[in-house]
Amino acid sequence: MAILIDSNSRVVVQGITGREGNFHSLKMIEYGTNVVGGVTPGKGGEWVHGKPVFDTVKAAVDATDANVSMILVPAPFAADAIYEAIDAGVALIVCLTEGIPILDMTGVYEYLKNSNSRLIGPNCPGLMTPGQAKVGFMPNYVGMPGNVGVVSKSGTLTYETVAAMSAAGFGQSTCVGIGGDPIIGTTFVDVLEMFENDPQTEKVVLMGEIGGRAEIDAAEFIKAKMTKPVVAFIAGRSAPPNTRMGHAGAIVEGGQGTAEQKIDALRAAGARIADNPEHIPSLLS
Amino acid sequence: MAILIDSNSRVVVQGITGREGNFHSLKMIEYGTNVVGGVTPGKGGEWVHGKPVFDTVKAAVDATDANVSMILVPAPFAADAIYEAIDAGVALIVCLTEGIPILDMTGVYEYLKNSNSRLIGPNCPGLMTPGQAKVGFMPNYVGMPGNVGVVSKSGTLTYETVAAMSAAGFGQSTCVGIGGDPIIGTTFVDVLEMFENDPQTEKVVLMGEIGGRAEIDAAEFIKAKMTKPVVAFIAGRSAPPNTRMGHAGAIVEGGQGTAEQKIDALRAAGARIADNPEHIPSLLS
Amino acid sequence: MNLHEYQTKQRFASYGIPVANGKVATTPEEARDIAASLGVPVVVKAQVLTGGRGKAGGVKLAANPEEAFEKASKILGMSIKDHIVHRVLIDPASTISKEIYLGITNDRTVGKPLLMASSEGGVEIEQVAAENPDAIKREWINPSLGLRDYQARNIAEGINLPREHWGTFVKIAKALYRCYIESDATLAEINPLIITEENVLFALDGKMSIDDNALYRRKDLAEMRDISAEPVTEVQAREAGLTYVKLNGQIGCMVNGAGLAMTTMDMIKLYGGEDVGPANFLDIGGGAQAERVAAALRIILSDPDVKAVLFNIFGGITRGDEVARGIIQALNEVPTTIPMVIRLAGTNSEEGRAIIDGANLPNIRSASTLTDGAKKAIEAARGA
Amino acid sequence: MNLHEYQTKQRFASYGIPVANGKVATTPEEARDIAASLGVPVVVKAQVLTGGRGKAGGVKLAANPEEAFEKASKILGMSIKDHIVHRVLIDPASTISKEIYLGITNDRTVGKPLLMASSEGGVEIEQVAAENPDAIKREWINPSLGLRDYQARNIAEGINLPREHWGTFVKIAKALYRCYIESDATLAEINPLIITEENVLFALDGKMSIDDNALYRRKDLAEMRDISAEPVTEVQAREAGLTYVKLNGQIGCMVNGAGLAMTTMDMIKLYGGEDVGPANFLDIGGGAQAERVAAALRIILSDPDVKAVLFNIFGGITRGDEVARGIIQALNEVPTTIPMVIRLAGTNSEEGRAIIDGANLPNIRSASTLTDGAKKAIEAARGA
Repeated sequence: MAILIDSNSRVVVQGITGREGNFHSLKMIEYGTNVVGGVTPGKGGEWVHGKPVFDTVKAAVDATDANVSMILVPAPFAADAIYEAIDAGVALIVCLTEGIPILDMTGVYEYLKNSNSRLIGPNCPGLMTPGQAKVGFMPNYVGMPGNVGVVSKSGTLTYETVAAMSAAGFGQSTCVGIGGDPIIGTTFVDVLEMFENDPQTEKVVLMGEIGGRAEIDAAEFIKAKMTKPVVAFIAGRSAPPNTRMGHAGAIVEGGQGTAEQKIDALRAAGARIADNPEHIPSLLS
Repeated sequence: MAILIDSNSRVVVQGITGREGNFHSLKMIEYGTNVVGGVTPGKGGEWVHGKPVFDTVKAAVDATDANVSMILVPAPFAADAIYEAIDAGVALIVCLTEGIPILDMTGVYEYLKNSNSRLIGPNCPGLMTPGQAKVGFMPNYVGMPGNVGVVSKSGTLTYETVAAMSAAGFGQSTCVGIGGDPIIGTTFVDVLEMFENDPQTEKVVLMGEIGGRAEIDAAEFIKAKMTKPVVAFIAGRSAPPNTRMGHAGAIVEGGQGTAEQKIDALRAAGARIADNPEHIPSLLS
Repeated sequence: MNLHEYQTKQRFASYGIPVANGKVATTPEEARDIAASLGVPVVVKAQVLTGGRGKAGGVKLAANPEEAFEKASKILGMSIKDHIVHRVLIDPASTISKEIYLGITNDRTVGKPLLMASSEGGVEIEQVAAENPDAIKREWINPSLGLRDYQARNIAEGINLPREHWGTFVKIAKALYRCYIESDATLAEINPLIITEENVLFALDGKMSIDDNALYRRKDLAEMRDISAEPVTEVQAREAGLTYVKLNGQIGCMVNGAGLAMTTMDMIKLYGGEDVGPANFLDIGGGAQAERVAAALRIILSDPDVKAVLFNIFGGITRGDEVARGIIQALNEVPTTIPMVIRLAGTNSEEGRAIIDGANLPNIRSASTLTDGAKKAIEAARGA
Repeated sequence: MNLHEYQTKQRFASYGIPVANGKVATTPEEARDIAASLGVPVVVKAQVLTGGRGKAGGVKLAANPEEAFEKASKILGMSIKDHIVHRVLIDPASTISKEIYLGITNDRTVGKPLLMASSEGGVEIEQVAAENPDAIKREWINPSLGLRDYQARNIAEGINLPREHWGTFVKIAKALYRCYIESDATLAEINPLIITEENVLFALDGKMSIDDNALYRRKDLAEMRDISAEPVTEVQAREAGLTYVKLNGQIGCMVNGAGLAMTTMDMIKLYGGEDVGPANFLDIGGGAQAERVAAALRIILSDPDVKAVLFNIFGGITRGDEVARGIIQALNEVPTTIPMVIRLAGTNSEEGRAIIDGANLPNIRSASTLTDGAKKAIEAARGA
């Protein structure tokens, strides 16, 4: 068991013929991920790393039964790519693209809610179930199979932490980078709930950062629903106070966006707090 | 028991200060319907038939706990009125207004699907649970409490049939006019399912007409799910063949829009077919 | 409201859909001049608001301006399914290597616009749809997202359109959708969308229907209505806020509500047999007031075939007393000896019956029920 | 990207939101001329892309043109939270009977734009929100429907706006929303929206922030960027595709990813104590290529406070070999004796380390982990 992806996942890559799409598809294949094909409109019929390229996600799904799509297309086309994957019935959509306008994601978010698809990201590093499958950018070597679930807003901080965990002998069930954009498809709470329900996962590591109130929501969920131990790290304690324009953002957040507030809320919810992500392994013992 | 409305329904009237809104609110009150107030923007604070008028549906719901809204505002404002009722959390919205552009209803339909409200109509006569409550235009005297559920696309044809039923001693559990517009909130199938699940309802009368494929869907539902006897009448057997523009409409309907096709489908589903709506009582025996 | 082919294609062109650069003629001379200015063989096409003009001889090739004159002379003034041809469109003739169907309409089952296409375009598309539904590719359009590129690509792939045409096809499909939405259309159809022998994609014929309920906010479209192409009575009815369709029987019907109006016709047919039938469909609509009722009666009585009139009014939002006042007003304005059967029920029907009785009008019988009304009207029509 | 008050109000005005008819001055003389042409007492307002200008003395009343000259002389050139005032807005002075707050931003929790208003507008609105959240009325806006009239009416009712102003308020709120959406804004705020003593409703001050990711499709807004109002290094960073924020410490940081960049700063702070801290936040972004790394290094080294540089690169989409090539390219172009600590991990990090080692650069130490890197950088900064 694991969450979201495993060795049965059949992955199609939207944007496989692009520079990054090509490179990271290869890394995923090397990792053992079952990449079944790619999509680039106008390039149907070509092959990349021995995998067929299709013009449309629908054609790719019809031909390969893909149930996961990784999206790595330029930001102006990313929303369309997500809609296409949703309409093609792809169950799990992992959008790595960064720089998607918020307005585009507002529409995607609404559409997604009324669909049967789950979106991870955008602007995320993807996810990895060590030893089984990887979808996204995580360096192949960092993970190790085990029973700690990892969820993080930040990409590189995830790699950092996961590498430190593996080095210390704490393997992972699944590592999920949810992305740090203002509007994302899957939140901390969603992933915490999946880990709580996943028999393989015994403990959970959560990495958040300043801004927004997702970590506050996570703390509330941990307090109310989690039985598994949680270790948390919040990045940005040394960041200077935000000099933001206007008041609307502060009103929405209700003054809950600083690292201290988030750390306090998580600690009050029973999570162990790490000062340094490399100390997380010792807090897992 | 009954469906949709009963003596506990708390009804607010959007458009209560208009000519028709005023007149039919009075008829509803005379019938015994619990009309708790009305809404007309800019007229909050006025009173109509002893009921308070509010500026917004939200204010009306806050003050009166209304759970049903009847909408009788001019067509250009009707979609907004429906959205307002949905957002105010009104569980049952009955839109009587006719002439709403299809494009407006396309948006409403989408929004409604993702809400907790049910819409009856638009362009419908409303509904009546005899002896308990009436929301809409049905003449007060036509109904009689009983155990036949009535559902109809057409307003006046419903009155005709219900009056004939009452005269023959067949009372009704609830009479629902779903409206004949291309896009409506509640279909034959929705209402048939409610009647099937309603302990008070023992038999069902369905009145359809030519065009669209709602009666075909109803026939399929009756065949697959209904245990209660159904008597049906389809209006338009004498109508000349439709001289429609283009082919798109015919392709969508798949050639299932004529009275004969609907009658055949309903008969094949086990419904008794009336040639004349005034013969329905005899088919209920 | 339906648009003519030439109006549709002008509108399509304004959205960037490629169409032929033809022009409309109302006389054979104009047709000749247009053909001369185009300088190529042309097609002379009757502009009528009904289908089947090709089979009726309303579309003809002309190799030169003189032939265009001749063909236009024959087509102008022609009657196609009771529609008189007042205009012809003179389009350059095209070579056709492939005919595609592309249309958008509202799918009432799912409440969304539906884009449909088939590689087998042309007049037999309905037969294709009935016999081989899979040959029609469909994409439902979420109104808040509009038609997305990938949906148009899905269709292009589904109908096996050669890939070189995908770019143009996506543009045409998106333009058609924008045109559909921004026109409050209920139908926007390109049939056929052709690939010429020169391998160019364009709209050879187009049809649009506009939602009458939205014309209040689409003034430019409302002004395109061609009332010369419609029967006079239907124009009058619409202007009075009524729905009227002329039929071939003898009993004029005035009913409130489309369902009851059809049922009333059905009852006349059911009890009338071969010799007597309904003369019209007429729905006076909800909440009809006296003036509208009077206008409706004038329209019914303008039909010389009418031998009797049946009023079947079951008041809901419509009030019986107002209908009664309308009848009296109309009979005062249009004296007639034609017998009338009046059946009033529902809201304010007692007041209405009192008004009718108090007016002491000749030739009026009252009826108690729908069946009673239909039977009395049939008797009256036969007796007349 | 933030807009100045005067830019915001111009844009508001183009959407029909009532604003004062002031003008912008860049010199005291211009300020005097504008005041003279307005012919009424004016307010001289510093145009800076930060809050708190009122408390800093950046907003002054002037009864006549000469006073406008004087006040503008004082305000122009002023530094407000490190922002130099290059422009002042000269607006007619208003009498205020009521201050309302009206703002739209994105609510990330529900993924929708949120319209907020309070009858207690002005600079203390955040305190109002914290102490009395119910005083803020909220309406979430469905993006496919836009802001509906009834939502604006709900707000007007909620803040007890006198009914005579409802019509104008609904128009202003809807215009603000259209402006927000059509600008790809992340913030559009009127604070205060005032009712004058003459009982007129208008926007006294306005703020807008634009989504940087959407500027590619909002060219008109992108051109409104005032680079004179921003620190030079931040402008350079943005042009190179980097995010850079200057801080007050001694260790320049170059990190990929915002979360790891903050964490690296946190570690420097954690282990550095009082005397050594991070000199900047710098995220080289995902997939950073050699040129971008070189630009980042130049920006870091342009800060005279920097005593050491810490590279912390954990490759994912970013590839270690490209970062290494970027470092070498930059050091060739910008020779420096400042010590560097380089920590490379992740994608292509072995290749990257080989490139660095092969270049035999002086003053470079490598680090194995985040903690190791932070500690070595602190030592290096102290040693320098």
